[in-house]
Amino acid sequence: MQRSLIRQFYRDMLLARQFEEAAAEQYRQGRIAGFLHLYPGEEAVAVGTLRAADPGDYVVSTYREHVHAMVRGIPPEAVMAELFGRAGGCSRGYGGSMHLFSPEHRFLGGYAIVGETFPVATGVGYWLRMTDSADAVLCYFGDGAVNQGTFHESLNMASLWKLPILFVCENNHYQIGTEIHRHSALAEVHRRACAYGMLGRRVDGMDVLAVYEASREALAQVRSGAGPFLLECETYRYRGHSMADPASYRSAIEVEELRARDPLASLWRKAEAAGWMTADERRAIEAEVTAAVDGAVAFAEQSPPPTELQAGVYARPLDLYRGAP
Amino acid sequence: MQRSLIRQFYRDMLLARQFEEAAAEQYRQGRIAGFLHLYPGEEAVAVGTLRAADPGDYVVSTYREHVHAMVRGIPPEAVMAELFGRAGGCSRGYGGSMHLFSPEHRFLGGYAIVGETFPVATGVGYWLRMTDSADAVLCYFGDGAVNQGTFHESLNMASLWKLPILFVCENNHYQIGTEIHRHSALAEVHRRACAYGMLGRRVDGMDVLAVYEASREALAQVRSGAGPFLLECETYRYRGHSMADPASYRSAIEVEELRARDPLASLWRKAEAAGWMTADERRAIEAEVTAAVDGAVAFAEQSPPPTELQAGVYARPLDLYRGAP
Amino acid sequence: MSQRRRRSGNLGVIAPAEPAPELRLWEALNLALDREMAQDDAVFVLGEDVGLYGGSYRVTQGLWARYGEWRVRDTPISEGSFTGLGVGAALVGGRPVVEIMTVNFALLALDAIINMAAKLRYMSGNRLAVPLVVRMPGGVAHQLGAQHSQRLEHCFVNVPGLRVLAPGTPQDAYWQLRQAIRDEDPIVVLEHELLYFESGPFDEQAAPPPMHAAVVRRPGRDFTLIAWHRMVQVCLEAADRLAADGIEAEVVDLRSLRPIDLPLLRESVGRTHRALVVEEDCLFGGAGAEIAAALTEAAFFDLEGPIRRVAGADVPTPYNGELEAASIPDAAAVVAAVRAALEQAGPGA
Amino acid sequence: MSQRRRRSGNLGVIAPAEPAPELRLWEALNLALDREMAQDDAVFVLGEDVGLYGGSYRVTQGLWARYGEWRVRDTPISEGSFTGLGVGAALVGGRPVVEIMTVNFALLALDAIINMAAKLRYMSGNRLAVPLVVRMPGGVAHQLGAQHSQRLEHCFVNVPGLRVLAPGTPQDAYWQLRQAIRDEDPIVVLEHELLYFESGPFDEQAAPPPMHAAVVRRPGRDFTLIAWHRMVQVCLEAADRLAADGIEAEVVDLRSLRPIDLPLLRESVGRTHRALVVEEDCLFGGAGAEIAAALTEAAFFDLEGPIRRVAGADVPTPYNGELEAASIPDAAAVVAAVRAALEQAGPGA
Ligand SMILES: Cc1ncc(C[n+]2csc(CCOP(=O)(O)OP(=O)(O)O)c2C)c(N)n1
Ligand SMILES: Cc1ncc(C[n+]2csc(CCOP(=O)(O)OP(=O)(O)O)c2C)c(N)n1
Ligand SMILES: [Mg+2]
Ligand SMILES: [Mg+2]
Repeated sequence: MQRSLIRQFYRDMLLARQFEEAAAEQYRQGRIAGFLHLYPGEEAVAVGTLRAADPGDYVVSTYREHVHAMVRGIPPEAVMAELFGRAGGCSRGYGGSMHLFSPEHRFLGGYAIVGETFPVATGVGYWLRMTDSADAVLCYFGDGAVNQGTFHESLNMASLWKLPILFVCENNHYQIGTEIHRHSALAEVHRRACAYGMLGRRVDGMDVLAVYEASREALAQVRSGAGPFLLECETYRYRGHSMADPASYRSAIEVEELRARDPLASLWRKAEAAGWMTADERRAIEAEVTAAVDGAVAFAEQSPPPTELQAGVYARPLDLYRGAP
Repeated sequence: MQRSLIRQFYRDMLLARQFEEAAAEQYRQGRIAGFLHLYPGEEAVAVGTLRAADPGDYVVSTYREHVHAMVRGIPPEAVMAELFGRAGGCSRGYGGSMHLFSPEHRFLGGYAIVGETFPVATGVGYWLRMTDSADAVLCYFGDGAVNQGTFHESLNMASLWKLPILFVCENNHYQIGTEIHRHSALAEVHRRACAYGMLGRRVDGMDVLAVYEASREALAQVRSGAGPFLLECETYRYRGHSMADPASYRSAIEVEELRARDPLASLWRKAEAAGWMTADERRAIEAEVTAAVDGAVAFAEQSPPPTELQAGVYARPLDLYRGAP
Repeated sequence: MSQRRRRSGNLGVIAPAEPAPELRLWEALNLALDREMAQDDAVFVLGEDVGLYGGSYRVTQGLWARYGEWRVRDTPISEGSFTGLGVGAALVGGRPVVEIMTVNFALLALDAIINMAAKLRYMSGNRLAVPLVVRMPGGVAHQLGAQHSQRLEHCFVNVPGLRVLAPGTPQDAYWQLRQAIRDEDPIVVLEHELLYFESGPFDEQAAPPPMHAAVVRRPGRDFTLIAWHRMVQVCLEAADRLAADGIEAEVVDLRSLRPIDLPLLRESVGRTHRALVVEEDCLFGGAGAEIAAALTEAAFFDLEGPIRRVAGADVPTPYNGELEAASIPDAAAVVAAVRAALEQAGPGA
Repeated sequence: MSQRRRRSGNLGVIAPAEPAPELRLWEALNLALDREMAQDDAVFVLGEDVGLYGGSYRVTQGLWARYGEWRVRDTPISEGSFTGLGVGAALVGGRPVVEIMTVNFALLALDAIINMAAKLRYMSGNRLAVPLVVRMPGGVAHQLGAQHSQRLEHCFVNVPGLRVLAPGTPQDAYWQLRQAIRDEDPIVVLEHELLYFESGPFDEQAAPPPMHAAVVRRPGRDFTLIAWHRMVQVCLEAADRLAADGIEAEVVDLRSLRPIDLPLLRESVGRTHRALVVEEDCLFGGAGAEIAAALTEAAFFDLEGPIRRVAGADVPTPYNGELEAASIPDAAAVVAAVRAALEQAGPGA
């Protein structure tokens, strides 16, 4: 493992953590509204998978997607401004926290209806294969989403047509307040691949190095034409489902145990022990990240609101339209 | 195996075959309209499974359900009259071929949207378990239906809550004109049970004895509280998907090969060889069945049409309604 | 009595013996469920996080502890199938109350509601009954974004076989839900996310109006304002402002969208000669179109001008707060529309 | 050029170099698809049995042989996801044409159409485009039963972000489908099952009307009849009968249901002073309600009576043939409604 990559992981995950905590703070101050779903605890998943991807790969994510967007290269400013609902946001203030988009980063959302990421990714994968592209798609979803019919329908099609899709399950064991054993007959998500003649695997989603390695292997397979892959990352969310959820359905002990496996802390322990990163380097990253997050908030505050209610409903006005031919 | 049961199977299957051929003839004569999906070739599935069921069990079937209805005890007259759209039909002429119902036979339909049988059966199973009933549900569907999201959603819930449901796949290898290898990544339907921690098994659906035995075992398990069971019956339809389909997408050789395994002919061969049924007995059954089918057509012809357009949309008129409490 | 169909004990944790004179709307729904569940073992509730969690808008709070997991069932995220599960259970004796967490997810359950629940009685020649209630919160709340801010009245009101309720007060929510649960037909209960935490007078002894009856919330002689859910409050506010100018607007709370109480509307317009439909949903093809069209047909020669509609902008709901507010009607828009209508004279004028 | 994106060769099996002067509607759609696929490699078709089988109503016949399985894709029975697949592919350069075998199954695909396709451009701040066409046959055909006889106009017309077309002739079907495929917005094309095998004049050289424009199929001075799909024929038949009595009805074929061509309707009613909307779907909350309401608002002071509607009965479609026929409007019902309206005088009369 390259030292630069380790530092990249650490920086990505620290930015993720601090950005989300800053967003929570802004939410409490009333500058962000709506539903806000945060990622602390799950950082290794987005970072490990997306750093294993190529720039040409497409990403389709859920409402818990701020971190995916940033790792993919969307500036924190543009993400924070979107949470503020400002014109400087990556969706120009029309989308909000759950609907981040950026075509030039091949970041296709931001879907708030559970299970929508499957067909969207399948469509992108279909197009890639139809056009003999070497690119792939990374499709994110939670453990709760696997019981939506689209999971099943899409995985069947993806496998049937050998589409280049890495399906990444962010298994944080909860569907809001419902623990996985109470929503799924089979709690080992990766084993559902069996129903589609597909490959699947589980990895420790608190360990960014493990996620990265597993993703590289899976993506190599996916790109080889062998068909899609189901990668289950076991992880945990420290906070409630959204800012509205006090998470009183789970025990303090459970949270403590999982926090002990914190992806940032454990990467740092490893990196320090192996000499991949020095304390000075770490402090430098921390300073840089803090500045980036502060900058994102400052940018968002100053970004003007969007003003056009009607803009962008259609490509052209809803008039009678004399067609193209 | 009891001799009386063998004769019952033979009679059921012969009635099924002749009834369906008579329906085809009536369709050609213009007395039946709409979509008509016939069962020749698949008789062993409905007969083997339903004869293994108890009278208290509920049945939920598709648009290819005439035979299920009759084996369940709905008189052929009432089924044929329904195909004719007459008031003497089991749905009083309002439902048609695809929508047979008879609550007193615990026959709950007759669903024409592929995949609807799964949630309906799951609901019945839920109620049975909630009320500690000893009854079970038999849920029918084709190989094409397993790619509908409801298959996945419903099987997960059924398994999670250990509902008493026998899921019977009538795998005739075609979703209208699309052969199973072109619609399913995994062509062995019973193996999909793995995704739900459920038991599944494949049986020769052209062999009524095998279907019957497998169904008895599966139903015993289902009733024991062990949860649902996925029984895949491999079978074949001799005709096109519906009367509108010439079935030109498959080869004459394929059809011939499958016809050689005809469930009626092979049961007769076995029964004769084993001395379970004599040629005289067989002729008697044939005569009885022919009379029954003729009688069904005669009844349907004489049955009056329904006359009330508005009857039965609601339990009571769509007025302002002073509620019950 | 099965263990699984647990009956309420004497916990009394939810339902006070003497209900308070004011309740919040969610509390009224909660009490209605509790009353029906205590009275009839066949009533059960299912949906995402309705059990242990208590419901995202608290409507099912406390019921899980009281009635057990079989009668208060947390489901996976499988809207199509758990709504269909309700249909299946209703066919064989159950009286399920399905909660779809928000109306936006109901798009995944329309096959169960429209193709199954609404049609089974008729298709079976009146031999089957589907006593099913499907409750769902909806509407524009606070910056939930386009996918979480919909109003899908138009998907349900056209469907023969369904009844569609839209209670807007705690008193109505309580009684209409109880009436719906006891009804033999499938009923969609539309609730509005912003109304759950509003308080209102509550009297469990007062006889409820008929399930589908509209109610005049404010009488007036000059103009009829027709609305439901939160738009009733918008109309009441507008009526206050108009009254300051001597214009007396009558505000009708429809309460039911299928059927609509056309007799009451007809009577009101017979007196006022003018009407405005105020709808939160987008104007084009919304439920308000039917109200305007039907009432125009019934009352044309009493009308001094066309029935106009004030409705949501023809856009998916934007996330930004100001744009979002601009996308739905407010009292100012209602006042302006009433004034414009009153100023408008006939063609020649 | 990828093998998978097979371009048409010179097979010419489908498209005659000189199209015949008459075509059946399915042939017109087939030719439109062929033309667009030949011209643009990004266009591809998917749906159940559209390939090898050639489509249940033949619309895609021959295309599989011509363009290969990647551009003419047979799908599993997974309406929600294969429609969503269309959305995903449209986001990245594809121009998918999804066929939903019949509109009845579209209830399983509404999340993809309404929550995804219609909203993505707006939610992304106008940064994404969804050039998707979703075609679906519907309507009452011949005794297909309640679950296979629906008209779901009301589910689509209310949705901002969608365009909704309803071609009723081969010429319109050809051009409107081509226009739809070239459009940058998601478009729902509603087709009627009973029209596929009807022939009509076809001229590929004639310039098509604007995509959303209505067309006057028969001019008349006394009454405006507004319809689409098969109801246009019903209106033309009624107009013939009325003409025998000296009543000249103007018949407008709407062709598009979102937007509707209000200027044309306004102009027509400005001349005739009376209008009737004829809709196959159930009256309550159908698309006809919007037409009546919007046109009333626009033309109130020109109207000599309310805009009435003749529409389907408020029932799921019965299977029995006579009841089925009684459940949808026919020419006699239109004639009767026109006569009644003409006889009806003002309130005092
Ligand atoms: C179709 C649908 N149903 C319900 C919801 C409400 N909802 C939002 S997130 C969520 C839980 C999702 O759990 P999971 O897939 O595990 O993702 P996580 O939030 O844990 O990352 C639910 C039920 C929704 N958005 N969409
Ligand atoms: C949701 C839905 N999509 C499509 C159809 C049209 N359709 C009717 S039957 C059928 C094929 C079903 O195949 P299978 O499940 O194998 O059953 P079989 O007809 O072979 O018994 C299709 C596509 C439908 N009725 N419902
Ligand atoms: Mg989760
Ligand atoms: Mg089949």
